[in-house]
Amino acid sequence: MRPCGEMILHGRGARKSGLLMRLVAENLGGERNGEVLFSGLGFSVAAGEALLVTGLNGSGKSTLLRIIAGLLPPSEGSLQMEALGDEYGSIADAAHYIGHLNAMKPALTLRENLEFWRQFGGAGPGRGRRSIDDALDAVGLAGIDDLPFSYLSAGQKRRASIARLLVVHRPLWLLDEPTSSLDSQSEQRFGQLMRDHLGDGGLIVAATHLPLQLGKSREIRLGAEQHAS
Amino acid sequence: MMALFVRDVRLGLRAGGGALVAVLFFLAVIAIVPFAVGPDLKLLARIGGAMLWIGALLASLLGLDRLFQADRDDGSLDLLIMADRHLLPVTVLVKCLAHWFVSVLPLVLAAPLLGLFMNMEPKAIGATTLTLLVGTPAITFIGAVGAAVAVALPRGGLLVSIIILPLTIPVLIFGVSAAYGAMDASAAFLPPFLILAAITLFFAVLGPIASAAALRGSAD
Amino acid sequence: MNSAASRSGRWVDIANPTRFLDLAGRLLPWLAGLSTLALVAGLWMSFQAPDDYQQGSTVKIMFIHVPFAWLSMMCYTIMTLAALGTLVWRHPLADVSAKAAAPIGAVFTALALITGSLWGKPMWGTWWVWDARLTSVFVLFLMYLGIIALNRAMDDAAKAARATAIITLVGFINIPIIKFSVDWWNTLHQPASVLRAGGSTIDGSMLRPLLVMALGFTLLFFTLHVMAMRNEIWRRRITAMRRIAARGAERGRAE
Amino acid sequence: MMDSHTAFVAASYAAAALALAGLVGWIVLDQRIQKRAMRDLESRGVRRRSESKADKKS
Repeated sequence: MRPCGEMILHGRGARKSGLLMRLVAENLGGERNGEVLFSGLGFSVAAGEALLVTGLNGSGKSTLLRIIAGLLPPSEGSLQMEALGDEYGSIADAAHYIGHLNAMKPALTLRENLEFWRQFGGAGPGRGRRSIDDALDAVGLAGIDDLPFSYLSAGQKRRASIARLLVVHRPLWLLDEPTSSLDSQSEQRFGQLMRDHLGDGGLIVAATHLPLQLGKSREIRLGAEQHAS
Repeated sequence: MMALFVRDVRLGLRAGGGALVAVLFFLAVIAIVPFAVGPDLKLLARIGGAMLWIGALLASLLGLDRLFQADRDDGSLDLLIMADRHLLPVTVLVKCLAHWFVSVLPLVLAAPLLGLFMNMEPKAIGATTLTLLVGTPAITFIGAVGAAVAVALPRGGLLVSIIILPLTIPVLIFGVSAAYGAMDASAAFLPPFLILAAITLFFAVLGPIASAAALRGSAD
Repeated sequence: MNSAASRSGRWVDIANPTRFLDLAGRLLPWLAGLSTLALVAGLWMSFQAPDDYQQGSTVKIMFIHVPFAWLSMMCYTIMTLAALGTLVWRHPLADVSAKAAAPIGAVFTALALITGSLWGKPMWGTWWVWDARLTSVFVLFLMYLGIIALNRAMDDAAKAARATAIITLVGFINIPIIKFSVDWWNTLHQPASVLRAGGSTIDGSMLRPLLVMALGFTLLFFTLHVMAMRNEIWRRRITAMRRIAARGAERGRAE
Repeated sequence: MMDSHTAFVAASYAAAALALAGLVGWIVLDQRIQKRAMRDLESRGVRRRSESKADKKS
């Protein structure tokens, strides 16, 4: 019942493209292997906003992202996406997720990998080549698209993962340590890509222990209550 | 979905060569039989159909444990599960079909040749190959459940085989009895063959649904 | 300095893949031409040859069956020598040679088995029997496929080379078993008739086409082997160049 | 006079021709693929390490 009411409430701030997307977590709790990592977590991220999840190792950053991605059930509380629209079946379906692994097959070429995720993500067959070229260009991998993925360096692999965010549109980006093994130049480029995504009305939830180069962003710190309060 | 099929077929054919290993295992198993039972051609002809079924069954179990594990190891599995626009059981079904196409279909194609080695009659060879063609998908679908359950285990291969083998017994029973039905005038071919087809269709539905449930539960 | 080294024309020179590519480029047209010539001549001669009083026209199958069987063993012997080259002398081309030979050997072995059973059906009344000669050739076929599978399964070329070399060496015991199986065991397969102490037992009208066909197929084997080796060398160079390209892309970006 | 075994002779020659044609075709195709990949890389200016070293020396 509650989410319904809120949706109406926020419906007043709808833009002309429709209602404003908003990810709302209430009293969220997460546990791993029976150990409670966090509980009573509440936050909301609206379109155009970024939420940084920080905290020490093992504080549950990855767990929180996997709960949002629908890969783990929350131990308590609820998670809603307001104004999700008909296009996406669930929060997970409306999200891009970059985990610790790159989700690319070493035996396939960079282009074959991206082409697969693009088609699997529901992009039509037309205009494909162009958009993959654009995505590769945006992450600085243009020209080596026909190399097997296994030939790439760790940083290049990570950038290929970032290119995956661009080949199919998803409003919500869930990024788990996205800048690991990126050099400073790539980090800056990635910062620009994230700002563009936010400018387009996208949402970002990123777990990181490094500062991401985002303009305005909110931050929640997991595992902090023991130290702070 | 076609993209997933194409990707898995491509992966199966490229580096690693799961298809070749399975066929080779099949050949080797059949080559061992005459040494075990003696090179009596009449005896070989009589047990040929059953031996082909056992060989194909064991060979088709070989690569099954990697069905989901390979995707889990590189993180693809998370994204496959997340894509709610495709029903997860359908995704699993497509993966099973791709696996069957690359790793099991070559076994079916090799079966007539091995039938000659077992001194079987042309009619018996044809019947056995047909039952393999219809029956082996069921093994893959059952195997997918085992593969999904054992996906998080580092050495799941043997465990998958142990879990699956008892479940495949019905497939084996009706496959072999249909193959014998074609050879022997006193036994019928069609009834067991139709039951075999029904088993395959049944597991084509149940297998992916059960595996999808197991995969959702396995995420951590 | 290149011309001086190649004039000395020693086998050591061929160790260098680049020189091998040069040599292969010059040699291949000749090899291909000669093998075509010999095969055409052999085919013509085998159609001219009279039918055997016992075997009838099926004796014509022998004109291809015997060369295939002989090549299946020769190819494995070459692979064994290459395996020694890999393990003992660490010859850079040995592994390339073994890897290129395996599929060709597998095809020739399969053809020996196929033509053999096409001969066996009319003559023995069965496609296949599990006697020592047939079984050991079937085992040889399995070994070829196993070696191919093993080599494909490993990403690291150097490690794959060592592993397959060891398996190839171990598998060589099968070759004398094939060769002498017809003498050691009482089998359905007839004993050797071309190469044996005390001269050949077959008539010249049969022997001549057989020898020409054997020569033609042997030349064909070497043509294909050299071509496949060249492909393999190129493939490895391309792999190396692609890795450089991946690194180069990074450097280009930084500038 | 043709005897009943001609079919077997024809089948074995056909099988040999087919298999060998396949083998030759595969090797030639492979050769074409490698040559094209080589040309692509070279046109992109990629060189092998030994070549680029030689360039620096000269």
